[in-house]
This record gives sequence, structure tokens and C-alpha cells, in this order.
Amino acid sequence: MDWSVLLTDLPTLVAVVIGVPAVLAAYIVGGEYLVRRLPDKNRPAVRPWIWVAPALLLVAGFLVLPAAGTIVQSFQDNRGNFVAFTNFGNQLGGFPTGGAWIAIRDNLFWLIFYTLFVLAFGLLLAVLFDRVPYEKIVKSLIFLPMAISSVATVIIWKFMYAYQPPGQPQTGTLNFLLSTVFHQDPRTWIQDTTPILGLLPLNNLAIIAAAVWGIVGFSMVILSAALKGIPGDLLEAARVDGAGEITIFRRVIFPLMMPTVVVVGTTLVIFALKAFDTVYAMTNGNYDTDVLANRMYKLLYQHFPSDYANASAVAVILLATVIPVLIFNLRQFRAVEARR
Amino acid sequence: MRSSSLIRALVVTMAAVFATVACGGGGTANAGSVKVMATWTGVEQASFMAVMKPFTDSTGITLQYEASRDQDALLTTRVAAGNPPDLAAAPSPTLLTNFAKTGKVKALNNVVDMTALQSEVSKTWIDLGEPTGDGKLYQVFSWVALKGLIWYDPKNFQAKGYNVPNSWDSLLQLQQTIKSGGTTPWCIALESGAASGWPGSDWVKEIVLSQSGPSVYDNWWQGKQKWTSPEIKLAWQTWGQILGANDANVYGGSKTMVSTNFADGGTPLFQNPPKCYMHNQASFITANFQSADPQAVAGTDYNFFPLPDITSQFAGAHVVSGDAWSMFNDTPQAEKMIKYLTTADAQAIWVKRGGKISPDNKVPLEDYPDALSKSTAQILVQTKIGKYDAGDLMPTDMKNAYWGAVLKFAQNQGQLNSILASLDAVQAKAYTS
Amino acid sequence: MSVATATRQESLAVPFSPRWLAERLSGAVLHVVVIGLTVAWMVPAIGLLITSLRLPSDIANSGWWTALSPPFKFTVDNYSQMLQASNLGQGFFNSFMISIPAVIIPVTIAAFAAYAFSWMKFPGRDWIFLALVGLLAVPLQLTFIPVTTVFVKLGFTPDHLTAIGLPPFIPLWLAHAGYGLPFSIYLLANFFRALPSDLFESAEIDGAGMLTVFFRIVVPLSVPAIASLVIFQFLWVWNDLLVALIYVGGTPNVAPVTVSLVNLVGSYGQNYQLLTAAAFFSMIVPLVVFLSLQRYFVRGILAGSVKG
Amino acid sequence: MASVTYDHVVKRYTADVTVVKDFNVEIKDKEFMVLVGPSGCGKSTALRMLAGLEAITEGQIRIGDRVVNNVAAKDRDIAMVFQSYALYPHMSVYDNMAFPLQMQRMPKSDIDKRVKNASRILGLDNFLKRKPRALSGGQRQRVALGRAIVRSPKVFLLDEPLSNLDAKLRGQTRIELQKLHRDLETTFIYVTHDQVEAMTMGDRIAIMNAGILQQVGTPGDIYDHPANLFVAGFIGSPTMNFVPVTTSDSTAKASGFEVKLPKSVPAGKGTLGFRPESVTDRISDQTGTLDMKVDVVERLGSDQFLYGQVGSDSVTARVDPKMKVEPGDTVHLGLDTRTLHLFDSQTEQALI
Repeated sequence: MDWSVLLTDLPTLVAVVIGVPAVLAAYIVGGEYLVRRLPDKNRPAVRPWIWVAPALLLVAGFLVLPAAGTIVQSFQDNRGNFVAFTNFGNQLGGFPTGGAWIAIRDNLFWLIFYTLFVLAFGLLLAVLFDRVPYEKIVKSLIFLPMAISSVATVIIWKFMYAYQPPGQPQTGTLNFLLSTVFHQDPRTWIQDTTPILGLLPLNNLAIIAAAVWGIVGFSMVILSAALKGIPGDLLEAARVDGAGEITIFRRVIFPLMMPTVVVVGTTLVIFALKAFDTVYAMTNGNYDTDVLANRMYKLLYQHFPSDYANASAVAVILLATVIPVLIFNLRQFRAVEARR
Repeated sequence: MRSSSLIRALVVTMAAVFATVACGGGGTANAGSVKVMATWTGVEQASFMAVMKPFTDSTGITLQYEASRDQDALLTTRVAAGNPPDLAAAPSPTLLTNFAKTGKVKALNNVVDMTALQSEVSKTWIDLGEPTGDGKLYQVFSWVALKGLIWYDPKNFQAKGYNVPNSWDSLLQLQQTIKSGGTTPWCIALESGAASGWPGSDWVKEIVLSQSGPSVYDNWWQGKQKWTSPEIKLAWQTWGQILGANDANVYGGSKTMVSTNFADGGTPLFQNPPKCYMHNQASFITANFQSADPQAVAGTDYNFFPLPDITSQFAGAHVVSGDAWSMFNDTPQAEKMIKYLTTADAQAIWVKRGGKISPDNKVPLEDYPDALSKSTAQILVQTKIGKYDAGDLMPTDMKNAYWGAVLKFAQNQGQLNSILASLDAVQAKAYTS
Repeated sequence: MSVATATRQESLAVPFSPRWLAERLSGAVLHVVVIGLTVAWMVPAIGLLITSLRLPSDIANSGWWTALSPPFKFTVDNYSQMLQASNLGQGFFNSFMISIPAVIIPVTIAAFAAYAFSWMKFPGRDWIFLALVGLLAVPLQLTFIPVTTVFVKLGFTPDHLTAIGLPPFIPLWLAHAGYGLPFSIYLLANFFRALPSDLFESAEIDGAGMLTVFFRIVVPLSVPAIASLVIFQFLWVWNDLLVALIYVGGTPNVAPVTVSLVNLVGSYGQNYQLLTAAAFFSMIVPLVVFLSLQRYFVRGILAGSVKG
Repeated sequence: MASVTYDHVVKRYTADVTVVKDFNVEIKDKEFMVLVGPSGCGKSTALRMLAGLEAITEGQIRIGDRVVNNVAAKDRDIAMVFQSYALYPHMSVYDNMAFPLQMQRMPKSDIDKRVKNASRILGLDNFLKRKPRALSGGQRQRVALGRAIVRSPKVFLLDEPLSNLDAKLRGQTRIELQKLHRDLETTFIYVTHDQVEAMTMGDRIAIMNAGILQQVGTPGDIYDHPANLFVAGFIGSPTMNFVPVTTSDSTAKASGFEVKLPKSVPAGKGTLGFRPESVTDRISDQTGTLDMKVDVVERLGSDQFLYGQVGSDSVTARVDPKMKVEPGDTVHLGLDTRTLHLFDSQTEQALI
């Protein structure tokens, strides 16, 4: 390795180590200094805006304005002419397999199964690990997949799902188990659309599973932190009262963790709606595994010239599905507010 | 008191930061630089750097090379934002053609030596470089690949006494012989992540060209020939003959076909005992053979024969593909570089390192590192009917539908009629925008 | 703590009584379940690790588990090839230069904002907060073109920034901050909101200003939340490929290590086994970050503050 | 000089949610004033307005002569002990107590002196380095007090400081707090819902209900002369007996007995109130009489309470502990007419 880069990149280094924290600290100290010079009466009105301004500015620039542009674009064609709902018609026509419907269906699968699996596993692992003395080790191990980049995650799961014809030595872990332990024919996990339990196509499940594997560390860490926030004496008291562990979980732990579960759940629902990386790398939406974000990406970047109009319509559909989640959050938010 | 000292400390550090950064601004070399974006990574990147070394050494121009396989998104964004690289090379002309049509790239007619180009490079490549049809050259091709090569393990052929087929019939016969020997003749691998299906589309387009000739081929990718027309349907059916009923001619059948990555497609050729004897892939695949087994010797451990001609009238027809260059900013440095890239000398450097073929007839056959690449180059030079990859020339929607249709056909050949009908439906829309 | 609980439970049951046995067993079951789940979860990663130590020809022809039985043919070729690849040092340096500010900026700014959203009153507060949560759903791919267009107009390109003596990473820092803020604010605000209001009122009476309350009470008490946020933001930034390519590009002087590693593989997938080694190599830094921050996930940070 | 004056103070959240209505109280310098009332009566809000934690909608609050409506909490020279103690969990006991002084930018040596002094008074010397979570409930409560003491404020505000302690500790701390009040010679304003705390600790008591101040006075005053039905029922344990009566001139007729009132009142309906200790087994010319059918007998050693029916009304009596009574008995008891209260049935105000 060539460490002389350290010298040539000195300005960057200085900016990173000193400049960035200095700018941030100077902003808030300076802002507060200005607020204090205001008359007492005006401070409460001005102060919050000083505190939220940097966040709002960044978010406005990177997310709000592009999103607003997208909404406008979704009602226009690629030359900027107003076309009302034509783009939405393209995406929402042809139910159940035309337009974006396969993607909508698969996003629904993601929404349900991805969220449920990640929440349930995260909660289970957090609660179980809390009771063993080697918690830190197992937690680190479960967290490990989070540290693996999504490119590598896809490679790993391609190894897991690899297929060789029946009778041949299998190179995929799952097919190896299937053929040696369960004496069944290997399956093409990523291509096989056989529904599981009459509902979820196997390949969708396989792709979702890979994504779940990569993100469970996230829900486990946050839920575990919330679990640690529950005072130990409360649990001890419940144990002394003779409550079983399952009762304690149901009646004490879970209700106290509820606000965190809502936060993690909301985040996961949104991650599910935005699902892209895994699908893009594994199938690019082939074999009926498409999702909205991937469909949008294809229209934007794998379509020449880019089809902004239809991509925007897909994005707006995606954004619209978030609204119920937001309403739920608003109620939760107000409930917490009312309680204090 | 505390906060004021804090503020003072901050002011001092900030001043220090700005002083440092102001002094540290780096200057670029006097000769300037060229920003280049391409998809060559890994070993290919090293080869490209080797190509560029004489250029940068002699001119003093620095090369800012950016390699990414997310080129579609990256280049689209850069161009839309008004910050394109000076030069970009793409493995297919689709993206660059789009930029040519929207006026984002510069014409090269006055940049490169047109007379030399016309004398050294076949008309196929020059026509391809003029996608707007007004005589303006927007793309040049530095390196190319030959499609429709059937790869096999000579040792296995010898052991079984199989001969390289020299006609379509003898290919079908060989296929039958291998099958009766208890092994599947073919390995086919269609999985390619985001682009799954394309290796099968190669089969179909090669058959179309060899079976029905260049004008059907051109009409077809231009959207003037229906997918349900007898010629195109016949090509699919011919491929179906290769696959066999229920894909019985292919190792592992449809499941293995759709789930095996194209990069691993040839692997079963070399297993002991071999799981298949033949594998159709473009010339680049030798790099994968070589990375899977660095000891393998070209010609001895693996070899190829061109897909035999189907209709004698169109004998010697080949599907080709290539790396296209376009120029987004006409800086003197970029112009110098693209001029350099069109020279036989530049192209020969990579040719010598293996893995690429030059379209330039001034690159001597001796420069090819082994007999195998030499014969590839020879075929290319002697090609009577060279046609560019039809899929890459189709509109995106059409191309994607084509690849998707390959996957569907591989899984169920019986659906051919409905598959072709739905391709026609896409064709009706895709060419209008 | 769990140890203390266990002894207490045992003392309640007579040794070898059915209850004692049941408790012993459930303890054993717990360990079996915990270790079993962890091992199962590790299988794909173990597979990757072993694959990274195998020859390319073996990888293509047999499953990774076959390497666990003799004859052993492990090799570190993939690792040495990967390490020899050029620009790894510069890539690492760039990754740190990108990641550190791209974590500090959004986490700090999000903490400011989350504090305001949870403990200050201002018109439209709830709606702005909700809109922020909603923005989590904006697909990033959608924002690339509009944002870069503006950046190019403002001269916020790596070339121009370098020319005027500023770090070329500024656009990327801001981008990661902008994209990371909705989640950061959402997570922190929910944590801050759960802090007992008495603490704030007490501090107010004690004469603590907003800054003091923020830095001396809110931040120390929110260490677990901040630590987890730092971990996630760091991971996302460290493992990011596309956002970096869009905003600073893939030229070696600015590209993060993810770009160097992904580019080990040829464009036709040659040498993809190098990625298995690269995956482990690039995992080291995030894992160290996780392990070093893990100690902040302590139980009951609020214990003793407001409960009797 | 640190009196506290509430002058027509109103707290309104929305147009129709008013939690404190026209609140007027003057708390004298060095007085121990208890604000008492059922939960939700507005007493905490009244205290928090004084502390500066809630804005005052209408009226004025003065500390001494200074109107503090627009003075920031920290500048009001008050200290507050919260029901939850609100200790900073990440700071040691010492730092918790030093925090308010650091905020005043007091020199370190002075801070140290004050914290040491406060911890000596409160017996916390040995715990200064501990974190709150390593303390018992009583110790935490004392840290909270210590944090208030170190500031030597003009006014101490205590918001239900004992409610998180167990019964025994509560009794002890009550006495300690009174001692502290004597030693510090400062105005204390103490909010509680517990009338026993109010009666035992307060120099004066202010009783609130539904946002309205009901009565202010010394404990004895309030006990003997409740201004209305609510105060009468809230103060005292067991609670006062209330019996609906019809009055005419100076007699009150209940469902089961008739009694002579100490003074004449207009004829009409009312509620007769008398404390259990007014119903005894002693009958004299100062008493009326009534016959009670006993349902429950409660013997407390020093006292004996009888719960039963007189006519159709429930009555509690306090009789000699030696009197032998069994449930089901009917006993003849005396009712002390000197301690009778009569409340208007409409306004609920005391008539006698």
C-alpha cells in the first residue's frame, strides 16, 4: 500500500477530522448564541427552526425537491406535456399481470413477509440473547451479515441457491441439504415460481430470505437496545411474582418495547417498499419477482432513452403506499405525546 | 464564559482548516487530462491501462479512468446532469446511440482519420458508428468479439472419436451421436443476473442470420419483421431442435439452463466425465476458462468451431459485438486519445495480452497470443456477412422482452406461438418512442 | 444479572425435584436454541469464508462443505490476489474520508433536529416529522439526476472542488447526510421522546440552557440510540457503491474501497472468487466499529432517574 | 423577603379546557404551604406555573414584589423537587447536586462547599460518588432534596416528593422535611394529594378541586370549619358523615333521627355533616341521640369505629374502645351538636 496518499490528501484529512465537526459545532453554538440575543418572548418561536434547519435543508435538497419533481413528472410525458393519468394508466392497467401489477404483488409479499420475518427474528434473538452470558459474541455473529456489502450478500446467496441437475453433486447448500438429508430433487430456488402454502412463490421467498438474512442484525440491535432499557428490577419483580417467562414477555417486555417495535416495523415496511438491491442483483425482476423500485430503475436507467414519465408514475405509486404507515405513526406519536 | 472560549477555539480551528485547504489545492499536469468511463474492470482494466501507457507517456496527458458495471445508471446520470466524462466506452452501442440521437456526443468525422478508418476497418463497424444515418460518425470500435463459437474440449472429442462438424446437418448428427452415447450434447447457461436470457438470445440471432440472411436480420432488429413471421419462428424452432424435446439435449434440462450463470456455463465441459460436449459462447469466454483453470492451454484444453452455416447462400455470416467509443467533450486531449484508440498500434497492445480481437486489418495476425485467438481473428477478418448483435440494436423494451422470451422458451418450448405473439405486441410499441 | 436470577430460581427448587429438573432443562434448551440459531444463521457466511479459501476450479465444481473433509486444499490465493490489486490503500483512505463525515454530519444534524421535534413546540411540528418519515420511502435512484444536475451547476463536482482546494467528497457527504437523515431523525426522535420530561424541567429550573441540556443530558442519556445509529449509518455508507459512483465517481483518487473491490472482477464475471475474499476483507472495518460500539448498549441507562 | 402571591391566576390549555381558575393565594415568607387536592385538581399546574414550567394564561404570580410571569424558570430563584426526583441518571450524586450551581457558573470551591454542606445535612456523605441507580428510594429522594438545597433558593417547591416512598419511610421523611423547613427558614410550597401529609406538615393548607381554590387556612381551621362540602369530605379520616336533612328553623330532620342545630337556618333541604368523633357512646345535654344498626365493627385498640345505618343513611361512629358491640346490634349513640355542619344542598357551601 502506498501511504504517501496521506500526505497528498492532507487537506481532506484536516477537513474531515477538524473541519466537519467544527462547522457543526459552530453552527449550533452560534445559532443558540443568536437566539439568546432575541427578546425572551421570541425565543421559543425561533429556536426550534435553528435546530431543525440543517436537517430540513439537506432533506429538502436531496429528497423533497426530487420527489416533488417526480410527482409533477408523473403527470407528464417525456417531453413535458401534461398527460393526466396516462402514465398511471400504463402502470395500473392490465390487472392482474400487466403494467406494474406483478411488482405491486411482489412488493406486497415483501411488505408482509420481509417485515414479519425481520421483526420476529429480531425480537426472538434479542430476547433469547439477553439471557445468555455470551450475549456479545452471538450478537456480533448475527450482526455479521449487516457488515457484508449487498454485492457480497448476493454472491453468498447464489452459493446457497446454486442448482445442479438431480443426481449430480450439488454445489448449493440448500440443494445439498435437500438431496442428502431430505432425499428430494434439488430446486431452482431463484427461478421456481411454485407457490408456498398456495400463496408465496418459492423464488420470491428465496429472494426475501436473502434480504432478511442481511438485515436481521438491524432489528436485533435496536430491539435489544430497547430491551436493555427495561429496568431489570421490573423483570425480577415479575419473576418473583411467579410469572412464567412467556407471560413476562407478553405482559411486561413486549408492551414496554412497543414504541421501538413500531419504529423498527415502520422502517422495515419502508425498506420492504423500497426493496431493490437483492432483486436487481438476483433476477432483475425476471421470473415474476419484480418490485416497484426495480421497475422504476429499469425504466430510468435500462431504458434508452430514459422513460422518466413512467418511472415517475411507478415512484409515485410507491410513495403513495407509505401513507397508511404514516397515519399509523401519527397516531402512535400523538399517543406518546399524550402520555407524558 | 465557557461557551465564549469554545467559540474562540472553533474560530481558530476553522481558520486553520481554510488556510490548510487553500494552500493544499492540487494542480493538474500541464498537458491536461482525459476523463474516461468504461466497464473494464479487473484484468481487463489492467489491459486497458497497458494500452494507454504509450499514449500518456508520450503526450503527458493524464488519464482519469472510471470503471463501473453500473455504467447505464452512471453515464445516464452524468450526461443528464451535464457532467459527462470526456470519453466513454460501452460494451454495446445501445446507450451511446441514444446519446448520439439526443445530440449529447460529438461527431468524430473530423477527429479520426476517416480514410485510414475506411481502409482498415470493415464497413459493418463504420455503419454502426453512424446510427443517426446522416453520415456523422459518433462511435468507433476499438475491440470486438465474435459470437457463435462452439466451445469444446478437444481431449474429450478425441477420446470419443467425435469430429468437428462442418455443416449444420453434421452438427445435428453429432448431437445425436453424443446423445446416444448417454451424455447430453449441450451446455447452456442463461442466468446473468440483471441481464438473464441474453446467452440464449445469441443462439436465436445467430440462427436467424445464418438461416435467413442479413436482410431478414436487419429488418428484424429494426422492427420491420414480425416475430411471428415464418423466418423468425423457424429460427426459434431450429434452436428448439438444438435444445431437443423437453430440453433433453441440454445438461440438466431447463432448470440448469435458467439457473446457471453464463460465466460458469462451460464448466461441465471439463468435468470428468464430461457432462456435455459443446457450449455456444462468444470469444470472450476464454477469459473465464482461463480464470477457472489458470493452467489450461488454449487449443489443447479447450477449442472452438464456428457455428456451421445453415443456408449455404449466407455462408460465412457471423454475429459480432464490440466495444464502442463516444466522445462527449471535444477537448484536444480527448480528441487525441480517440485518434490514438483507432490506431492499429493501440489496439494491438490488448490483442497481444489476450482476450480481445481488433477490427483493424492492420493488426497482424501474428500479434494474437495463441492459435485459437488467431483463428478467431481470421474468421472475423474473412467474415463475408458481419452483423452486429441484434439484441443490442433493438430498443430497450424489445431487447428486454427478447431476453425474457428466451427464458420462457427454454422452460416451455410448447408456448412458442404465444411467446412470439407477445413479442410482436412489444414490437408494436417499442419502436415508436 | 441473569446469573443472579438463575441462582435465585434454583434456590427455590429442591435439587433433583421435578421442578429443579425442569428448570435445568429449560436452561439447557435455551443454550441449545441460542447456539443452534446462531450457527444456522452463520451457515451462509461460513460458506462464503470457506469459499474464499478455495481454488476457483473447486468452487465451480463442488460445494464449500466438501472442503471440510480431506484432502484439504485451502489456499490464500484469493486474498493475496485481492491485496495485490492496485489502489487498495487509497481506497481505504477514501472510504474513511467518506464515511467519517458521512456519519458525523447526519447523526449530529439529526440529533439537533430530533431534539427539536421531541422537546420543542413549533407550528407544523408533527406534520413535518411525518413528512420526514415518509421521505424514507423516496427511492434514491430517483434523486440522482436532479441532484447531480444542481451540483454540476453549483460547481459541486469533485474536479472543481479539488481545484479550489476543498475536499472532493463534499457532495457525497451531503448526499449521504440527506439520504440518512429521515431514518436518523426518526430513530433519535423516538428515543428522545421517551426520556422523562421531569429531567428537562428539572434542568430548566436548574438554569441549564438548551445547549447544556442537549449536550449534558440528552446526548449522554441517548448513547445506546446514538451508538446504534452510528453503526447503521457507518455500515450503509461504508458498503455503499452506487451513491459514491454517482456523486464523486469511480476514479481511483476518490473512489471508496467498495469500488476497488468490486472492480477486481472482470466485466464478464472472471475471477469472481476474488469477491468472496474481498467481502471478508471489507467487512473488517464495520465489524470493528460494531464491536467497539457494542459496549454502549448497556442495560438500564435511565435506571435511577425517575423510578422510585 | 420571599412571599409568593397568586393573583387571579388562570391556566387554560384550550378554550374549553381550563385547569386552574381564578386562583388567589398569598403565601407568606418562610411559610410551609401545602397545596392539596385530588389528582387532576390543578394543584401541580399551579405549582408548575410558579416554577416557570408552564405559561400563565391570565393573572400574575409574584415572588416577593417581583412579577415573574415572564421570568425564565432559572431566574426565579426557586428550587423544585419532583415526584420522580428527576435525578440525572448518568451523573454521580455529587454531580447531580453540583449541576445547578455549575449552571450559575459558581466557582468550583464554592460548589464543593455547598454540596458537602447539603450532603451532611441530608446524611449523604458516603454516597457522593454513587450513581442514582445504586441508591435506595429514600436516598434518591434525599439527593433530589439536596439538589434543591444547594441553591439556597427563596422558595422551595415540592411536587409530591413522598409518593414514591413506602409508608414507613414516608412517615420519617415527613418529619425530616419539617425539620429542614425549620432549619432553612425558607418558604416551602408543597403539593400533595394526601390530606394526612397536608394536615401534619402545612403551616397553612390550600385545598383545590377542579381547578378552583376551595379554602385556605391552618389545618385546625380547615378541619373545624370546612368552607364547603368538598373540603369537609376531603379532610379527615375516616371521612365526615353526610346525611340529607330537611331543616326548619333550628332543627334538622334526617331519615332516622332529628337533631337540634346550634343556630337557626332557613327552612329547606340541606346536607348535615358531622365527623365520626362527634358520634359517640357518651350522651349528654350537648348531644342529640340516634339509633344505629351496626354493620361493621373496626377495633383499632385506641379507637373503635362502628359503621352502620341510621334510618336509610350510612353513618360512621367513634366509640369508646371498651364498648362491647357486635355486628347486627342496634346501639343508642349521642351526636355532639356543637360540631355539626350544615351545607346548602344547591351551593354546597357551609351554612353552619
